[in-house]
Amino acid sequence: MTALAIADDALIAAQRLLAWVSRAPTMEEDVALANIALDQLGVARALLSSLGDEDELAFHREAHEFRNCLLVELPDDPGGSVWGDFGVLTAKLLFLAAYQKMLYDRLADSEPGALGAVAAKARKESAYHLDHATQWTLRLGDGTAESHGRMQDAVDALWPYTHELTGLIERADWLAIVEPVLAKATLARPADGWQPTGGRVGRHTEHLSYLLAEMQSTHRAHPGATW
Amino acid sequence: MTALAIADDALIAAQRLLAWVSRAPTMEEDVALANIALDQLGVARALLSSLGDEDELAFHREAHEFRNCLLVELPDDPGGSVWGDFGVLTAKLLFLAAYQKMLYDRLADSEPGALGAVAAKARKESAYHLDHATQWTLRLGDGTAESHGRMQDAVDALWPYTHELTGLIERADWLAIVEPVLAKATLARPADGWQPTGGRVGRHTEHLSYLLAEMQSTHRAHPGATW
Amino acid sequence: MAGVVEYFDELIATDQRVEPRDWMPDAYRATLIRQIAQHAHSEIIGMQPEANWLTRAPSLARKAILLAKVQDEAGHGLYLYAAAETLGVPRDELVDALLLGRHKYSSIFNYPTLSWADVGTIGWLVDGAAIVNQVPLTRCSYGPYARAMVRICKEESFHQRQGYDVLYTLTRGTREQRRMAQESVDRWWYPSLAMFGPPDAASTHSEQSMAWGIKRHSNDDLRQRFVDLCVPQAEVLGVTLPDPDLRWNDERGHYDFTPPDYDELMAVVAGDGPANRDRMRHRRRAHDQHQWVRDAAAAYAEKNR
Amino acid sequence: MAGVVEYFDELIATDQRVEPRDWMPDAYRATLIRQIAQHAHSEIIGMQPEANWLTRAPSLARKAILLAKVQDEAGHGLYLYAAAETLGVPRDELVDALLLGRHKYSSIFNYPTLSWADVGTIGWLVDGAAIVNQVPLTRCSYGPYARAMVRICKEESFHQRQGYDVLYTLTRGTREQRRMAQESVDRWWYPSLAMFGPPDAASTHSEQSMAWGIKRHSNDDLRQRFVDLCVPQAEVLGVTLPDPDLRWNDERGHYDFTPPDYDELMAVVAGDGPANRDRMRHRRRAHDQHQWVRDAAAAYAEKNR
Repeated sequence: MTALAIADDALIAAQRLLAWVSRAPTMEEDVALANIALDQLGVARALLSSLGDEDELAFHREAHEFRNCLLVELPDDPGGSVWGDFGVLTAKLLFLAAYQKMLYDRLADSEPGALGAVAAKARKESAYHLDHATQWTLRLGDGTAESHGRMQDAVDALWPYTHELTGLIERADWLAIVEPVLAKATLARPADGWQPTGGRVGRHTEHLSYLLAEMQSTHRAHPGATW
Repeated sequence: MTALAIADDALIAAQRLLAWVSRAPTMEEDVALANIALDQLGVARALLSSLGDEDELAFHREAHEFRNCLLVELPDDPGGSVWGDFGVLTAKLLFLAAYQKMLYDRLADSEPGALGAVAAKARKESAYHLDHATQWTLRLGDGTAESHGRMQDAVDALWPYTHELTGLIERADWLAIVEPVLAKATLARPADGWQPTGGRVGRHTEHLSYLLAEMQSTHRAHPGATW
Repeated sequence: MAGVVEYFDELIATDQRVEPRDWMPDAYRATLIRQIAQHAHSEIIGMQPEANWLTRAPSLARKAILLAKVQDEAGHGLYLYAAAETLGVPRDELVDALLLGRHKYSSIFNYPTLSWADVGTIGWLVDGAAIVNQVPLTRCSYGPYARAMVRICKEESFHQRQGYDVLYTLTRGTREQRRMAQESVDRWWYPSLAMFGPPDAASTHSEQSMAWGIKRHSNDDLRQRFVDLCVPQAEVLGVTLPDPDLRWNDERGHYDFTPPDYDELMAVVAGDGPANRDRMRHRRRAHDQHQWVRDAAAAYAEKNR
Repeated sequence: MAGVVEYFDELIATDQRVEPRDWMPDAYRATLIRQIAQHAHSEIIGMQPEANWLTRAPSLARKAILLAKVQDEAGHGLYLYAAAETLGVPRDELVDALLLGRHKYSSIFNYPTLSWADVGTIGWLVDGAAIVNQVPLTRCSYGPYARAMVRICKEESFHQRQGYDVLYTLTRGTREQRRMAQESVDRWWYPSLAMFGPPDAASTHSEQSMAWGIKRHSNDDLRQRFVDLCVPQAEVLGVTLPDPDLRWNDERGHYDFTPPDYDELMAVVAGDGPANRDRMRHRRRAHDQHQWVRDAAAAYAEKNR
């Protein structure tokens, strides 16, 4: 688990989250998602800066050079529209925040230097993200029949990708956070089956290069410019 | 009406059309849309090559340097997904092909040099595009209640953008092609109201820069490379 | 009844604040509801043109700043709807009025953002014009609105400086960045001037609003103030304001300038700006496609009361 | 009945073609339907990985070539479904079998295309493997299938050269282009070897298909032929095939090589390749969301008979 992988998780998660701003189900949620995206972006910037020039790293790497887990790069709408599915967003955030919270807890306690300092701040933010995602998981899972179905679909579709959320973290510990939330939300915990990986070695899904093409377009159109 | 504008219409139309390949309503339509996209791409390449380096012009201009009409850059799905609405696709193609057919007819008869030669070939292709779009307009307009409603919505939404399809072409002549098709398809001919323009002077919609970011991404990621 | 009327008149006459518990004339209430709601709608719709560049901001620092700014706009929308609710209209009703097209929002947001420079120009000119319009509202006779405006103006002024800074960096940048900045200012100058509304001669509502202490200055006075502020800033930036007749008038002590095309303004207000349809479709879609989410939240809240 | 059976046996024995009008054993028919349909499905699903780079092709010339290629794949799908229909199963039924997961398609298309170089590698290796598999099918005992394969192989061989040319240009390009080409070949080599199916020892169906003149060579023979073809081509390209044990065996007169991981192949066939879910969702969506279009076409045709 390198600092680069942690930074890329945060950066790509931020990029997906901020696409929701002005599109959320409520105005309060526009504010909350912007907040979470800002937290993720903050972690990404702090870590990338500790590794080099943050913009060079964000805007001049190709997909195969990114080390984020596959979960964060998946579109919130499988059709590739910026108009995502809120159930997918919620499930992704629940799974990611549970992982990041544990990871940052651990790094804050064990790592000296930049990584430890970033983690010490980020653990509090992640706790909020986890709480936020938990609340929505409960509302959607235990809300209406429609929302239950959509949330279950999202959980089922994303579950395979959670197997990649390991490294410094034991899956059993992650499950100990996530499973009770699913249970309380009356959602079935999917069976473990397919376990796609590759993000940590730069072997991504077809989705990442589209995300990067958009994210990097302005920066790359002006070589050598200062912003 | 410059050769650049004609080329850009064809290039951007091709870029929208080819996004349909593997997503069309029937396999025959996958073939047909690829065919139409290839024709458009062929015109774009011939004209851009007559103006300079085709790839330099396609991949190194910014949105404000493109001279295509707004109609061709509009997404086929207003939500920005590559999964477009087939009614929108059909209406765009009908409006564009009617215009291109007349334009190429006129240029083939009047222009010497590259432009005239390109037009002489393209007029036949456009006649096929127009026929194809006409057939689908009839099927959707005079098909089921649902298809009629969707096709009418598409015609209504796109109609304002057809006012920009002038220049060498009189609108009355364009209407003389399109109105009978709409009538035969039992579709209402929308009233003329809002008449957005700007494409011909490089003032586009917000959609074009996204299309270009994706289209240009691979080329721009490798400055100076040969493909 | 006589007592409350006199109390209201006294508050207005002595430039004190009317509070939600106070009696107020129906027309005063209706005027405020319309104005505050329109202002709230503008914040919410106003997220879109800038959010359009969130995924494509050219540096992470600018991305974070822009994200925080768009977030602030959502926050402003929330304060303002809350202020409007103190007048007795629930937010849902106001939002419905927007979605059904019964309420307006600021027409400036019906122009598209076509380059990154537009993020700078919106901050500099659009937020700049908003501040000139809104600073007097911090002394508005209706307390909740006045207090919301204090906070909003503080943040807007921060946004305005950030926008100016984006442009400042561009105008010191590459040839293409400078071109981008100028082209953006060329597009936004007249629409920004139009933000002050029709000329005084054609302005409705103004007189009564002035008398009630809701409006403090005429449209043309505010527009002039804005032009006088912008000209020296444009000089420092090194951009040309696209008005060949813009020049200092020693006699008036103000800059002379070409007024915006009010026919264009009226067309945009009426719905025919370049992006009206996109903005409304976006807002309606955000609302409509998430009905199931709001329904779920309501059902869950009901179960867990 | 005896006559037709003997006629069929005679056709097979003398390596002539069985035609749709001819009697054939049920198992022969079923085997062909399964094989031709799977082949047709593969062409249709196979559009996706390459179409993934249509919007982003790095030159207009390559964009046009790729577009024509993907179009050819749709065309191949159509011929093959038509060939299968001559055996008495309508296309809709075959398509349903694909969409419901009852039929398979070539597992190679369950790998993602992650860079432009993959367009080249798919042409070179995947189409190359397909040709090695398919050239013998031009002599298949079932006439319509054999004739479809003649046309398809001609086009595939054209595609294979185009793919090789994409890679050739990359390997003569910038450092980053060369890296991209090598990385792509590294990813596709073993999946391409797996296209020849399980090793002969584990292959079902093969013996009967051989006897019927549907299959002409064993999986391992074809795989060996493919490896022998690729090694010198890789040398010309200047890419390294990712197999440290790949070397010429003078005794066998063939290259020795590491076989693909058949457990991985079986997992991908069973549905757990990197892109199975995406490919099926894409295909189902293309079909399902256009039901209204097909309904309209049917209704219109009905009205205008």
